[in-house]
Amino acid sequence: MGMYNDKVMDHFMNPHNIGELENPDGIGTYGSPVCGDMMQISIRVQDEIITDAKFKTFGCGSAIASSSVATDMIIGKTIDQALAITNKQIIDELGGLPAVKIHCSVLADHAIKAAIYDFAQKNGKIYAGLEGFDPNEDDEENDTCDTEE
Amino acid sequence: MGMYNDKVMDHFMNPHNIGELENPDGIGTYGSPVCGDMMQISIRVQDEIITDAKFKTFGCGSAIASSSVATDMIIGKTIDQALAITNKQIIDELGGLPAVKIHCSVLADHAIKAAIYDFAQKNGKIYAGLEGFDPNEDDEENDTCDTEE
Amino acid sequence: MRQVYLDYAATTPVKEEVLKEMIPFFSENFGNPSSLYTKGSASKEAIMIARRKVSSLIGADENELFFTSSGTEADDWAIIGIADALKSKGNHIITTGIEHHAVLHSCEYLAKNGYEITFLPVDKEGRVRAEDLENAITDKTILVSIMYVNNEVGTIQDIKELCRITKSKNVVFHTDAVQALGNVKINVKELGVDLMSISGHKIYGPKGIGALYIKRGTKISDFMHGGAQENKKRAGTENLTGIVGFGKAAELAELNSENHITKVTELRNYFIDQVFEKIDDVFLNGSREFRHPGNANITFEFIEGEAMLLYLDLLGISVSTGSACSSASLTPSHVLTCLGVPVEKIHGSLRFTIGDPTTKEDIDYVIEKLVEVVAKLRAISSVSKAKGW
Amino acid sequence: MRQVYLDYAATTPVKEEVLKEMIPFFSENFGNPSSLYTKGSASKEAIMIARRKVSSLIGADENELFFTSSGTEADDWAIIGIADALKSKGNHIITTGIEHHAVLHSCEYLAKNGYEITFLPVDKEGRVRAEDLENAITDKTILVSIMYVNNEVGTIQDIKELCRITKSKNVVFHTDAVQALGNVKINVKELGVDLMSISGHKIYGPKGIGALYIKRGTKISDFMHGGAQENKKRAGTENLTGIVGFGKAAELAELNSENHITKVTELRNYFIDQVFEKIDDVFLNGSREFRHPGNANITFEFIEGEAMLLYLDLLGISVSTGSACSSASLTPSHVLTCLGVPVEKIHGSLRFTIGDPTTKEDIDYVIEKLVEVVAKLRAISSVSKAKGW
Ligand SMILES: Cc1ncc(COP(=O)(O)O)c(C=O)c1O
Ligand SMILES: Cc1ncc(COP(=O)(O)O)c(C=O)c1O
Repeated sequence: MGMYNDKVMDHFMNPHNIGELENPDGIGTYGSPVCGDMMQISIRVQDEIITDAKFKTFGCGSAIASSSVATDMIIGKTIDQALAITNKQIIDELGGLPAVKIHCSVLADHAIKAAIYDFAQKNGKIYAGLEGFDPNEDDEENDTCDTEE
Repeated sequence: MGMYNDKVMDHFMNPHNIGELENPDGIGTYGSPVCGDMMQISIRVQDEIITDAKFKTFGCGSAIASSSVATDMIIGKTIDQALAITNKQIIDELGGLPAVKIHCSVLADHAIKAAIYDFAQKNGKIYAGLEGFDPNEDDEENDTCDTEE
Repeated sequence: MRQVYLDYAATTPVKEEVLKEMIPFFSENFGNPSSLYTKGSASKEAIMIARRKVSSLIGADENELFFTSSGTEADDWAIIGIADALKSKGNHIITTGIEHHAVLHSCEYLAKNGYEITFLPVDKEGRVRAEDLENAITDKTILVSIMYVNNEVGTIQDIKELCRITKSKNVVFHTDAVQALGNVKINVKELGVDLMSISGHKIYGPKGIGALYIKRGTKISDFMHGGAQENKKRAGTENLTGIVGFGKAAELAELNSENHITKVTELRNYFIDQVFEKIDDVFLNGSREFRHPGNANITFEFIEGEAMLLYLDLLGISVSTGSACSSASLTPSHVLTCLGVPVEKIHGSLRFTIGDPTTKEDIDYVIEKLVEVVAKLRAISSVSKAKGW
Repeated sequence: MRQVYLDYAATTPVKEEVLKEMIPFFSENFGNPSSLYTKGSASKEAIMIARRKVSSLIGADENELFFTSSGTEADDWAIIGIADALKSKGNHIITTGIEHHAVLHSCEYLAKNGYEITFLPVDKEGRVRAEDLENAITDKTILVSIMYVNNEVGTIQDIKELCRITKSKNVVFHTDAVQALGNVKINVKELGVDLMSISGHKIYGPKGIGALYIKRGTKISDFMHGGAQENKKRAGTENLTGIVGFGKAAELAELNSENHITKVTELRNYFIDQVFEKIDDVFLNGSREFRHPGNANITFEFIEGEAMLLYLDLLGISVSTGSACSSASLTPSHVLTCLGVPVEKIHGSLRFTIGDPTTKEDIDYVIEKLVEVVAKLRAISSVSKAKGW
């Protein structure tokens, strides 16, 4: 395809963890259709461990691939481990993204946080990794459709 | 060749009346090497009729072809007939010249006049067709290398 | 796997007859057309013949047609050349918001250099309203540039009527006819335009060759400075094979014109009908009536264009999209934006353009695959009819 | 009849291997390089490979090379683009009187728009004197443009030394290396130039493709406005086959470089020696030492160039001349004028340029015919050694 490497294409063609968990412990959305990318991640949490995750994404190839790999990455991890995941790690896991597509990985990293944020809110928990993260505030930022980070 | 028609090319490849008459009755030169074209015509005159003419020309293809056809045209003509020849007629006889080469035909027409002028000077004759023609004055004009007429 | 190219508005393959016509001019008759010897005149003659063919396709006189390196260069030259030539007369230029970037960015360049640019709006089908143009013209207006056929949505403008307005006000009219060429019958004299841009690679000719029609008597500055080529108006050693190829392509386009338009229109209509029949939540962008015969620009709601494009590509199908994701600047199609399509729906637009080689089987294959791809992506999507945007 | 083309400086035939490399990109792999699907990426990749090859030939980094439609466009872009980008810094440009018209006319265009142009003189071999350049630079100087190898007399400049001067004064240096490419070993880094123009059709590539080297970090305005091609610096759908052909031609030129230079130099020297031995009243224009390997520019006294050219053409031989008669503007060669050749002798100059396909037999044939033609025309001429000019 040229633009994307094989790993990205593989995740794009056969994305893992598609869908929405029934009665999820946390669910979060990040991005906006106006910007061309909106990602929803739902998680199941048991004893601080993310036992399952699913995604639904409106977006381009790299957004779908990022969602797929990001959900793969958090399953089996503790909340704190999941919160520590950076967009850089998502890119690495994908074997790289074209420069103009970096924002898709940021989207995935933020969608994870949004889902955990929801879980934390519902359960009255506080995580260091969520400090400074406010999905609503970010929503506003989204309106400018940041494409670089 | 493209630029010149067959008639021009024929006169250029096999020019008629090359050379310089010995003891000509009139000889004239027109043009200048600086401008890229200089034509010399010598004529033999008997009873007001041009019985022979030869040319020597430094110049481009159309200058040589014009010289060839111009000498052809004056042989057998009276002085007055020869003086009446216009550059337009030379062009017609050649079947046309490219626009940028029109000045070559003017050169030939002037070279004829210069040769007749010489004949007139030597023989104390006056021709209506030479009125206003002064090879020296024209020499000066030549320095500007007029390319269009 | 079947390969179905449906992006003929982006570029076309060079036709076999066109390439055949070009071949001798690479290594045998390769003389520089400016040269005086036979090898040069042969090239000059080949260019003359090509110029005649291209001129004929648009109803121009041969000496009103100047070859350029692309439609882009023709647009740049027209706009910057007129702006420069008429700067003592005024500094106001009128164009539209749906022009090709070649026109838009040339105008933006001029805007940085003291010119005033008015970008006319279009209606939701993409058509310029005559009264908008009329109202925009001031006594400082020196140029109006309105494209004949839009490259994304295929909307055809009423150039003749628009020209009538500028003519009555003595304003120069340029039209970018790159997409119109071969797809609409063009006669510059009937239209009344002063300048028209065209390009070879949209009509099964080679890439890297275009032309600008300049009506006799039009004052325009040179754009490419150098040698005396193109009647001293456009410098640079001629793209000999490109010109020869453009000439042949134009000849074929003229011969084939009616057939081409009829056939392509039929297939395109069949395609649109099938999409509407088989897929929900889709709409056509642009005009149904005033439309490039091969163009179908369709929005598929709730999914994004690049993702569709990639899936289709994996199935051997080539199309393009107005999605921001696909553009170098990451902004959604300025054309669809001007037509008033909501941004989230622009991301879901695909442009299918049908060409001479397209068959009904190709279309059927595309429909089949499109149904699958749209279903798959809608299943993944975080937005849907039920959830809303 | 034998055909001997000796005008390789005007243009070259496309080499068989070059055309072979181009062919698949006309009708099969014809995708628009800007497209996202596979057909587009294949084209993009082909361009990348070509860019690497052309860059390698001049020692540039790939991302410093921008394809244009010709050497002319590269020159225009360099000069007008730098003038525009640096206009706040100054308005003075230095060039020479012997530049190609692409440079001269771009400078003249700028002169009409408020820029000051200094045309440096050259010595009688056609070389720029370093001190002339040094003295001409003022605090308003923004650009120096000096050609690497002259197209008429083949004189090679000491670009490295001239660059050293501009660098010490912080002035941008452009060189037109269209004639140098393939004929002189070029390394932009060693030379120190900021910009360099090159063209495909002078190295057995196709016509209609050139490139501009722009050193990383050089501030330059766009010349062609439109799409995002060429890293957003030069708009227009890429001339895909032209670029692929230029790439292959560059690759061959690099592989063949030493052979080519040695062979062509030998033949050229043999030719000059023969002319001097067999024809009286001739002289060589330009430099013997600093000379394009294939170039022989010779004045034949007392006769005119166009006439010689036509006779030679009838004998199957293609050459060019500096005579006014042959130029579109009817002015004698500005290059020979700058070198101080008297005008009447400029008219009698012929340029022979030898290329890869030239053989010793070709040269012998040309010498034989040249002797005849010169004799014939001298017999016709109204000037001669005896008579004087
Ligand atoms: C409407 C329109 N104008 C201009 C152009 C530019 O032409 P080219 O691709 O020859 O640069 C195109 C195509 O790219 C086009 O569709
Ligand atoms: C020195 C020089 N510069 C520039 C050019 C122009 O290049 P092109 O023929 O590609 O326009 C040429 C050749 O024509 C040339 O010899």
